[in-house]
Amino acid sequence: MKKIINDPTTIVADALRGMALAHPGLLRITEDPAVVARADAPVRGKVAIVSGGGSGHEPLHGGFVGLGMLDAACPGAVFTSPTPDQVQAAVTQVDGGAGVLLLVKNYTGDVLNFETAAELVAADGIDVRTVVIDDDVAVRDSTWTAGRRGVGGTVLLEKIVGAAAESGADLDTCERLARAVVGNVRSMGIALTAPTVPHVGEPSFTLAEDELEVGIGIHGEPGRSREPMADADTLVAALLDPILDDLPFAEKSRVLLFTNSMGGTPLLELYLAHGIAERLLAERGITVERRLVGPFITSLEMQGMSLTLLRLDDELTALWDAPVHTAALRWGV
Amino acid sequence: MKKIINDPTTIVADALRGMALAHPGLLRITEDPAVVARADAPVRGKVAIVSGGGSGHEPLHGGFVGLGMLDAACPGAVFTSPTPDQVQAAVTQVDGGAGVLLLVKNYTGDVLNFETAAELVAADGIDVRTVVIDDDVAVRDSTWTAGRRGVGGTVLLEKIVGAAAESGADLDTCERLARAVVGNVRSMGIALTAPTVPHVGEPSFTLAEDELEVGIGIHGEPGRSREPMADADTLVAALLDPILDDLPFAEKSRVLLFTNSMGGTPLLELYLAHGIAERLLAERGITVERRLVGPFITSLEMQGMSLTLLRLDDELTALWDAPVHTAALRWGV
Amino acid sequence: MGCDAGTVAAAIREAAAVITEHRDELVKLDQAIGDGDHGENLKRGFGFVLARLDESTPDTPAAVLKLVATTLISKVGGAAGPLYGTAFLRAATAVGDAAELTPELISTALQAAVDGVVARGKAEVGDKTMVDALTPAAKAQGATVAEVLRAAADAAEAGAESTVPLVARKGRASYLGERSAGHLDPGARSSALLLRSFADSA
Amino acid sequence: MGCDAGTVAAAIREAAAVITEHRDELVKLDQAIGDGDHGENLKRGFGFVLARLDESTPDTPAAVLKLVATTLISKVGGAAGPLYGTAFLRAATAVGDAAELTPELISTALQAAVDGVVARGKAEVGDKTMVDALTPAAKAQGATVAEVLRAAADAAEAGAESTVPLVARKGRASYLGERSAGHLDPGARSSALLLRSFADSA
Ligand SMILES: Nc1ncnc2c1ncn2[C@@H]1O[C@H](COP(=O)(O)OP(=O)(O)O)[C@@H](O)[C@H]1O
Ligand SMILES: Nc1ncnc2c1ncn2[C@@H]1O[C@H](COP(=O)(O)OP(=O)(O)O)[C@@H](O)[C@H]1O
Ligand SMILES: [Mg+2]
Ligand SMILES: [Mg+2]
Ligand SMILES: [Mg+2]
Ligand SMILES: [Mg+2]
Repeated sequence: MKKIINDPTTIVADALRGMALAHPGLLRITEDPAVVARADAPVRGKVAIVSGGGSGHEPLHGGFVGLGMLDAACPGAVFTSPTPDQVQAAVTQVDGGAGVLLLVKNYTGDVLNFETAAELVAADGIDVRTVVIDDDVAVRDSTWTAGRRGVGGTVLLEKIVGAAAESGADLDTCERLARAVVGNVRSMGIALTAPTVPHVGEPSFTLAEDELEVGIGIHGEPGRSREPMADADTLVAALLDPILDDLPFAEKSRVLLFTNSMGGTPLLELYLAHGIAERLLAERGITVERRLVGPFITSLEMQGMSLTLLRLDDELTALWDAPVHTAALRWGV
Repeated sequence: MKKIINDPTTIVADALRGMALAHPGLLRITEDPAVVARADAPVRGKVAIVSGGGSGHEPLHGGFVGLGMLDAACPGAVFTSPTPDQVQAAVTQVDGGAGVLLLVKNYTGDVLNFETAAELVAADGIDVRTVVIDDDVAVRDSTWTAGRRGVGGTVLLEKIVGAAAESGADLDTCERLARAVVGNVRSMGIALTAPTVPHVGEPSFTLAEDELEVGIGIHGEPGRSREPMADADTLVAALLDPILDDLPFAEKSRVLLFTNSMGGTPLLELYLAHGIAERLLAERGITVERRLVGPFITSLEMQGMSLTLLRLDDELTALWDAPVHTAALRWGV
Repeated sequence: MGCDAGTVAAAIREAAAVITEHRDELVKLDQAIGDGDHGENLKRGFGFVLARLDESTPDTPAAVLKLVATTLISKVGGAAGPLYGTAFLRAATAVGDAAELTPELISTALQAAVDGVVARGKAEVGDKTMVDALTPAAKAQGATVAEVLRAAADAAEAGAESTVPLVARKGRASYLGERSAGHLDPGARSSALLLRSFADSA
Repeated sequence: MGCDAGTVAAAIREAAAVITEHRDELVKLDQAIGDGDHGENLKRGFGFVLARLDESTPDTPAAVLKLVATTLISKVGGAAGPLYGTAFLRAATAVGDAAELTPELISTALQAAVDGVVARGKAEVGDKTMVDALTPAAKAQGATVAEVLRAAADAAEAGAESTVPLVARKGRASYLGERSAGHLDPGARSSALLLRSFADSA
């Protein structure tokens, strides 16, 4: 393992220190428990949006803290969901009196820890709601399993709900919008290489030069199946088809297309893949109205990509376009 | 080689197609010759800022085209400088009648091709100037060699000169500012892994698990020396010391610190390294007034990082802060 | 010597040592069908437990178990943190304010613990989770504390082994579908390790 | 048969084939001390040259050389594009409007070509560049076109070989400092290949 780190057990704290120094006016970061909060939190009278999850997916979630997006993020250890006391501390720091919405990716650990935290802060008299996102179509869903994972859709969820909260929407509205996003967003990813978790020291799996993992998550979990490597046209179609079939996205659907790098895939390849995805969508008569291209929800240095499709309506589009000022996403301000 | 591509010989054109689709209101992209231009170019009466270089360093340069930065970028083949007819086409597309400034990274190929282009457009009666950036302290400079390379400082140069041009500065002023940036910016980089050039198909060099290349460029050229892998504190100091000694940066210097990922190094490590760099600068009494952290000038999927330090004065700081709207850098608008 | 707070605390210290010793094994198991953090997370959590026990030893078995519970809940994260935390919390509640644990109380505590895990995680036997180790363990009976714990450890080890051929239906391994079969579940393994270490301490 | 436009065009076609054949070798040489694109860039450039020659064969040797020059300049990029482009451009100017190339004109053209490379790139003999192959080649004399070109190819090959021990002072290899020694310069190698193919065509 070759990484620019001092000690695998302090990597998250060390990185948070650098992040705080990098964004002085924007973020206020505490280390124990680890919380990344808006510098101007709590914003009085505003619904507070809080998320979090294991580290190693940067810029998710800390890079999305700021005006028009998250009020706070709770970074867990690498690939490990945060603990309830982190979430409790975050909520306490950013609660502006109008209630708190927790956005949780659907992983057993995340759900259980946020659930515990929600009970604790509710006991303190804070109106707290939880919306769980599970947009990964690679995982076959059933009431008997842990269900789908939360992946790329999380970025869009945080942006849209954050914009609503910033514009003064109440907790009910924020929760409704969050559920609308979750109901209309689908994702799927592939991995060309494995990430190396710092405290493990070895790649999470091994792939031959001509293999890839299809239906990968963002934690170095192996995917659903191992397939022979193929050209970009084939790979993008393999990502897009199950997404389109799932919701389903129909002709004349208006969508946001999010083409995401898992970290190690360079922008050159990502733009190339994005172009193919746009072409395939155009062929199906689906209108791409908004797009996001870049490494926004990653898995350390893993090479690979994911596609996320969100069905838009005027309300969601306007919230997507609303100003945002975070470390990783910024416009209109 | 595992990449999300269709054909190594069309990768740049394919990626440009995706880039155009991803940023419809912002960019206007032609394929033959390949030019990425501002959608609203030419801006009448404004000095046009044009840069370019080999592809594989994304978001540099195409990601920096837009309001307050570049008017056009010329993407060459991967790691290959663009051709004079690309530059000529770019200049013709964006010339707003107030002259054109070419920003060129100091590589023999880039310098020769831009030089040829400058001759051609000057013959068309356009007032064209060229400023060459050579900020890489890893290369020992001398009049007998090709001199230093242009690396991370290029991003800062494009931002600052672009802001000046946007604010209405004339060609002389833009050229003077460009030379001021070049005179006050220094960089150095390391590589933990090698990039794989698509048309080569194999990594540009091989490093053992416990080795790194110090003084690396952005083209997969081997660095000045191969050293044993070390912890982040050691690596960051090894990058910073030669930069500080070179200019030199003195106590009470006000600086912009740019912590850059070479592509494959994740943000978690990058923030960690940034924190160390800020601490080391604070220890020397140097004031970090502005910072930029992220993968902004990369070498495909290469793991590694670079540090860039720019000595600031009030004029440069104000230009850095000025609004910018490009695919990769955006604020104030 | 009875099973008082000091004895329980000593057993917990021993369990922490066992977890540390098996950290890499648990990481490897979790890497195969999960995300590779189970060993590291538990090691970190039990490290904090040790630190808190060093500060002060609580004066009832229930208080020791509660200290373990709150520490695991607040420091571990992941699925195992709240699940093991809940298990210890329910066990603490089950033993009440008894000064010493009897064989019966141990049995009751084990059943309460597994009920807590099931309540939180909604897993059933056969889902390839720690529940496969804990459920048979909770049925353990015996005339002495040591006997109950030995029976529980034996049952947990067998239960853990039984996860190997299973296709996971809960937790991160479930994403693998059929590919999860043929692997030992890391949480079932850590449950068996914990119970064996308790048995060895008794 | 004299060395008219058709002959020169045929020689250029042959050179394009040789470059394509040696593409991987040139890539490997450039990878060792540069950025690995030299073979690919030249191959791409000569590919465009072939396409243009297919459209129409210019009617003087100078016009053929000028077509090669402008194509390389506008299509190759990198250091080699403008350098080889300049070389062919100067050679074209040097041979004027001659309908056939004489041995003397070939010598003059070679010298003009290397002067052009030096004027653009500012490299001297010993800097470990194509100049080390081209400079001795330009001194070639002979009674026939074939003789001149054979002498030039021999000299270029020797000149290219001489780059192996050198420490680069120009081009991308110069960034390597001492580490550039022990490698054949890719541009010197491609120069030798081009001249050998011209000699073989004559
Ligand atoms: N719903 C559940 N019920 C019971 N145990 C579970 C459940 N989900 C996961 N587990 C257990 O947790 C273990 C994984 O723990 P750990 O690796 O710490 O968490 P994570 O999956 O969040 O990384 C699994 O091996 C399994 O035994
Ligand atoms: N200043 C120079 N003068 C003459 N030849 C040079 C000069 N710089 C580089 N070269 C030649 O160019 C070759 C590299 O060409 P190429 O790989 O196409 O360009 P780049 O270095 O831009 O990738 C070198 O091997 C060398 O022979
Ligand atoms: Mg985990
Ligand atoms: Mg090159
Ligand atoms: Mg795990
Ligand atoms: Mg080269």
